Amino acid sequence: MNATPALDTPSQLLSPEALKEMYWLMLLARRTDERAWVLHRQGKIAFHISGMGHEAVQVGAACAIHRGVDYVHPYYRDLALVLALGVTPRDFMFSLFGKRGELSSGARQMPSHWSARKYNLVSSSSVVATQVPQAAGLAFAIKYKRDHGLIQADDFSQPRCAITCLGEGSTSQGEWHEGMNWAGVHDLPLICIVQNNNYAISVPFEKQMNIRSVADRANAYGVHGITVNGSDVLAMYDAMKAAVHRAYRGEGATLIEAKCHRLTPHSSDDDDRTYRSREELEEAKRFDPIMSFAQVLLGRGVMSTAEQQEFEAKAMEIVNTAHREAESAPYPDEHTIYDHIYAPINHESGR
Amino acid sequence: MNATPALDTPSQLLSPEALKEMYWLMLLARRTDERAWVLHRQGKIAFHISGMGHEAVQVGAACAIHRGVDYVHPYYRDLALVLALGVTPRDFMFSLFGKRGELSSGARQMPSHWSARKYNLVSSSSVVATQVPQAAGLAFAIKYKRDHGLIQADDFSQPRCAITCLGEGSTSQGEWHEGMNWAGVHDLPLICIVQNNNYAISVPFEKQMNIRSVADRANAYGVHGITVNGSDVLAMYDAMKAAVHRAYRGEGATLIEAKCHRLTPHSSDDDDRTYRSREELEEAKRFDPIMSFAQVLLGRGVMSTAEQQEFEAKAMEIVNTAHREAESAPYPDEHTIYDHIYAPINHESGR
Amino acid sequence: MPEMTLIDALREGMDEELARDPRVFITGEDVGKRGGVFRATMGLFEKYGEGRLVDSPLAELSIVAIGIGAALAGLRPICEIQFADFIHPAFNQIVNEAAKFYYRSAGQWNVPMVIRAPYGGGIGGGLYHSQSVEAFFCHVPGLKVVIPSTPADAKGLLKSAVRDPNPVLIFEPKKGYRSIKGDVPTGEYTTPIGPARIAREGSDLSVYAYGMMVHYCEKAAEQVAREDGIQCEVIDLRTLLPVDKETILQSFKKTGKALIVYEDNLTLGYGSEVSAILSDEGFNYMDAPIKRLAGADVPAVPFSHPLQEAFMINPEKIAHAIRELAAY
Amino acid sequence: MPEMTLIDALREGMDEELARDPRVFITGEDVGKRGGVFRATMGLFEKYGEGRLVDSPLAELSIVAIGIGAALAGLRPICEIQFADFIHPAFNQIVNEAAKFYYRSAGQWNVPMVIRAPYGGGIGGGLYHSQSVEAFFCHVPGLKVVIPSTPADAKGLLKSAVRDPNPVLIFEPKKGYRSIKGDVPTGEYTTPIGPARIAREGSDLSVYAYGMMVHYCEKAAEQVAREDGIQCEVIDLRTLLPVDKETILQSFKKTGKALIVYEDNLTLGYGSEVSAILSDEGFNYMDAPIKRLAGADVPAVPFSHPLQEAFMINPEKIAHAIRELAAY
Ligand SMILES: Cc1ncc(C[n+]2csc(CCOP(=O)(O)OP(=O)(O)O)c2C)c(N)n1
Ligand SMILES: Cc1ncc(C[n+]2csc(CCOP(=O)(O)OP(=O)(O)O)c2C)c(N)n1
Ligand SMILES: [Mg+2]
Ligand SMILES: [Mg+2]
Repeated sequence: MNATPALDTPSQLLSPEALKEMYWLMLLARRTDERAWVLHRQGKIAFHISGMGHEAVQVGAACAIHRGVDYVHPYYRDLALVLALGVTPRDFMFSLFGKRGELSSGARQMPSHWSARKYNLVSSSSVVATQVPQAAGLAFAIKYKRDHGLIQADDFSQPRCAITCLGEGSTSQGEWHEGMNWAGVHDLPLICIVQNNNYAISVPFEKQMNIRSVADRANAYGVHGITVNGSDVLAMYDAMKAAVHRAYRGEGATLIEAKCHRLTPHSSDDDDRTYRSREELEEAKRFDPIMSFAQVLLGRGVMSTAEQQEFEAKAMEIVNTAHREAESAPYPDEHTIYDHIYAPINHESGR
Repeated sequence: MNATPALDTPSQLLSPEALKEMYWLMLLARRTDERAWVLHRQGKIAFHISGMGHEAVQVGAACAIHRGVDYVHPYYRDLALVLALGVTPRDFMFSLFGKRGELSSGARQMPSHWSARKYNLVSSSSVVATQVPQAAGLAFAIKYKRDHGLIQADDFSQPRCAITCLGEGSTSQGEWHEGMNWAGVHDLPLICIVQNNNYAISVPFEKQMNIRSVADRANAYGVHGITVNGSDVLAMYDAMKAAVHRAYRGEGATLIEAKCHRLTPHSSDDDDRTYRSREELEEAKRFDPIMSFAQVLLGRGVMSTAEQQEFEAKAMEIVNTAHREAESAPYPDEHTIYDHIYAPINHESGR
Repeated sequence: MPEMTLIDALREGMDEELARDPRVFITGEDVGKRGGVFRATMGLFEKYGEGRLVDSPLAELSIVAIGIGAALAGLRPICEIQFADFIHPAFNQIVNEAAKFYYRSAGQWNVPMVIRAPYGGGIGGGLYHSQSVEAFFCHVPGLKVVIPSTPADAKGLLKSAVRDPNPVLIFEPKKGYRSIKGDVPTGEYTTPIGPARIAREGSDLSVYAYGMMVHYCEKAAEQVAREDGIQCEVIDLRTLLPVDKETILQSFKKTGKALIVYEDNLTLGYGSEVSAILSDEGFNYMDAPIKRLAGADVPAVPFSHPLQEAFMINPEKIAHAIRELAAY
Repeated sequence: MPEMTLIDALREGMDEELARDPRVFITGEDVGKRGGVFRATMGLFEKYGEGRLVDSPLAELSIVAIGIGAALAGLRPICEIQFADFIHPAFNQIVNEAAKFYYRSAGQWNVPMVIRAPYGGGIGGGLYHSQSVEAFFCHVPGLKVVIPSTPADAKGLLKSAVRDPNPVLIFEPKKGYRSIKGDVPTGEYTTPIGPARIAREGSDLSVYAYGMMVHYCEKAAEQVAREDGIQCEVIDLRTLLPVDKETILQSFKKTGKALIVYEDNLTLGYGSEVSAILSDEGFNYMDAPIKRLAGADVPAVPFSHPLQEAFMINPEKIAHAIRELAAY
């Protein structure tokens, strides 16, 4: 390791424990995700949308923020991200099966639509890109509260930035444009992470936009833009740390384009053989972020093979238990469909 | 004059007649516009929205296209542009007064919402920026028809590009983003002219976007972007000619930012004293495009003072006649509100 | 009680809420220095500064989305849409997002925001400065929709809306901004979101209306009372969503005849729902066809004066419809 | 006549129109190589190429706006919105633009375009893959709105829509894409946009429905005929806008009792308009309250199976409502 770590590579300061936690989160997400595919093949669940291949982006991002406190407005591929915030595989399994007490929505939303107030994890819809201008609104609120003395700038118990994720295809939406523009005009503490996996379902990048990189769009808004290798969790962490510091210090918003690979069809409803070759997919698998990060940790001696196997065993056990509990849990009571249409007057709200 | 005009300054090839026509169109627009303000002060009309200060942008643009054939999808400040296409001051006066037989909409729309099928001038709404993706659709159709043999590429009787205009503020709309993105992805023969007058009603440029120039946004779409002095009709003409050639040759879309000055309040409903100083306005008037173009033409000996006075007299006469005819024309018959809700089946459409 | 115009009452309501709660802010196009194109926020910029009167970029969906985000974070945004006609770009954020947050998070995340928009015709605004858009939003559970017709209610409902933990849309009859005047209580008060208001008592037939049409209906009711001895009960619906079925039915039980007046175009306008409620739950009391008097079923309000007049409902048309119904 | 599924019939309709008229093209997300996420355009890319099956960027308003522009220029776009739930970002372009072009240009510019969107619940799609959105658009003169319930109509209405000089929205009951089967005439035919269809004759009461609900109503009608001897007339509304008042009233005059069934949520859903028409123009024939059976008034359809079932209308619920109304 470098004896004098550069300021722009904060990952060099990560402790072995922190590095192993990152690996653990990526692994846990992967094993949970894989189980969902098995359950789908078994006909036990109707739908799954996967984050396989995106784990490094998400864990690198999550570990760079004040987890559970900074606002996170995610999208449907963000399993690894939300696990890093405190959501559990059990929570996820409950959503797959649509069971009573499901964390995000009481099983009202499809799986992978996370929400947990207790972690400042904001509910999102399936309508792509809607979260971007809303996340700008969360960031606006942070700035507003500071400017008006509602919170102190150095109050670490309060959110100090808002992060949001979406796919490269979703940046074609007007919603994205308008959200980024606010972030620029008001120098908001917003970090927008575009997980560029080169496809929007079947539509490849070059039919989505006529530029080489989504990060090029940052200049249209006066925000900082950067492209990062999203298969490298430490590169992602470094990019995020810089963005987070910028946000915390009131220096404005960052657009991070994280190039990564979608290692599965778009969702369990999709068959990607019609639009991408098996060779291309095999090539993508060579960039599997978990395998490569394992190599790094093993190579650096941060993690031993025994530890790696322990992680595997532990992940399996957690996933097995989660699956079992979710499968045997009761469904919600049908009368609850009338709950939570309107918040009661005098409801206290806002965090 | 330069003996060997550069290809990027086609304005040097303009004949004296062409130059004088440009002056004439700008002048006619100005005098028509001024009359509208008078009529408003007299309480004879209820509303006027002005193009004063934007004439050079519009005439420079119009004179660079195949007028009446190429598609034009304008916005409310484009009086000079539409006069160049064939709309008359009389047509405009009919819309100010809301009189029977009004060209654009049968007096259904507010004034300055031009439409004339015969000139391929497309009807626009008041909802800003909606015209941009529609204009991309017009450009898409041009390309489609060529690609599918529905028209020949060198058929000059057919539209070969689509131009659309909007203000800088309106580029904040998602509609703009999505339209420009299509233009980029499909290399459409679209020319988008942003008339940047530094204000959206009262909101100044720096509250609208955090960048120095709207043209910077071109890079987000992979289209050609350029900033031009919109108070200089010949500079505008040159920029447009380049864009038009690019469009005609199938080389893709251009974003032209034309910096100009709004010499009036936003509309007759506005009072701009609350948000811009009189000094600023006086300063802006120094860039009056008509006065400065007159100086150029007089200086070059292209136009004589006598000719200039003739133009003035002719404009006055046209405006007077138009005003008189419109004021005395009958209103539409109220039963016509039920006309044109649906086009009849077998209606032939599309040009 | 001082007399005030509708718009002055709205402004006073905003002023008081801004003063009361530092979490309240206003955003929208030209709401700052300009004080709003209708002057609804006039003077507030000077009083509260640009941090709380935030000129937005020209982009409605983001005005609403920023409001949603800020509301989620505990602020109390008041979002101004310059004309109701321009709310359509924000439709997705209102209908798919604001309306569904509380439900989709099973009560974790609520959206305490207000969206104000001037609506309605008769001001020479043509197709895009005259629209009535309430019907679109009254179809969406999770939203609340109010339309005040008096200055007192305008202020009281606005203050309730700011304090409501849900997204509340206030559509303001802009034709009445300055022409509608009325007494406004001094001191702190709110008007509850929910109950309709009986604007005029009567026993012969029930007239349901909201916004500007309430005034026209009252005028028509006076006329037919004077000229024909017909006693109309005029109900000012005020809160359109949730629907105040109780008040709607109560009046109908008394009169057995219903005329629903709205200036939006007829088909699937708000009156369709009122009608459907009456012919189901009020069937036993029905003495006549349930009548709707509404704007013409054309794409929008035309500009030219006679065309606009042909579109618009006015007291004469209402009086005519009342007489016909009373004679049934 | 070959039997076909609903989606195969739609595809055949598009195929024939693409073959017939080179101005016809299809755009939307994944409509190309992927053949659409529901496979509605499967095989057409191979047949007609990427110039006519145009994968759009992921941006609905532009899908519609490009369609508008292309239509103005004389092409015949078919725009696919992947799920009706995602039509909201395009609301402005549909309602403010497509619907108003012909009117606002006094007949100069018309917009011959088709917008297709799969709608409805019962497929485990949760809040954002289950929506019924027809009510929003049926309020807008200038648009045409059709909802086919049979393969024959699906193909015939689609072909009419492509040839119509106006913007036509086709909402397709996706739950029935593969489960609804029926005979489709061979050879060229169209089904006119406008008239409703009497799906089942009967004299005791009129049941009005569209889309998937037509099948559930037919099933319920068979059941109550068998078990209770109640003879329902089932009207498949098919074209929702313009409203076919004539057929709606004709049936009611015969039966005097009306049940309107729709899976969209109740308040201001399409059935409100049908009800309002009946209680006005059909007053003299009313033998009972006009009843609506509709989705729950909640923000959207929940995902979890029992919650979804609680929301959805099914033949049992319809049969129950029929019995109650018949007994009135
Ligand atoms: C507004 C909207 N339109 C369409 C869809 C259907 N849809 C879901 S995901 C998706 C592709 C998203 O692609 P991208 O943004 O690149 O994200 P990725 O799935 O590749 O991570 C589409 C078209 C949607 N959810 N929302
Ligand atoms: C969608 C929409 N929102 C708001 C308005 C009201 N409005 C009309 S013009 C205008 C300002 C436009 O500014 P800009 O785009 O810079 O054009 P300019 O008027 O300066 O030429 C506004 C806010 C509108 N017409 N449409
Ligand atoms: Mg992608
Ligand atoms: Mg401007």
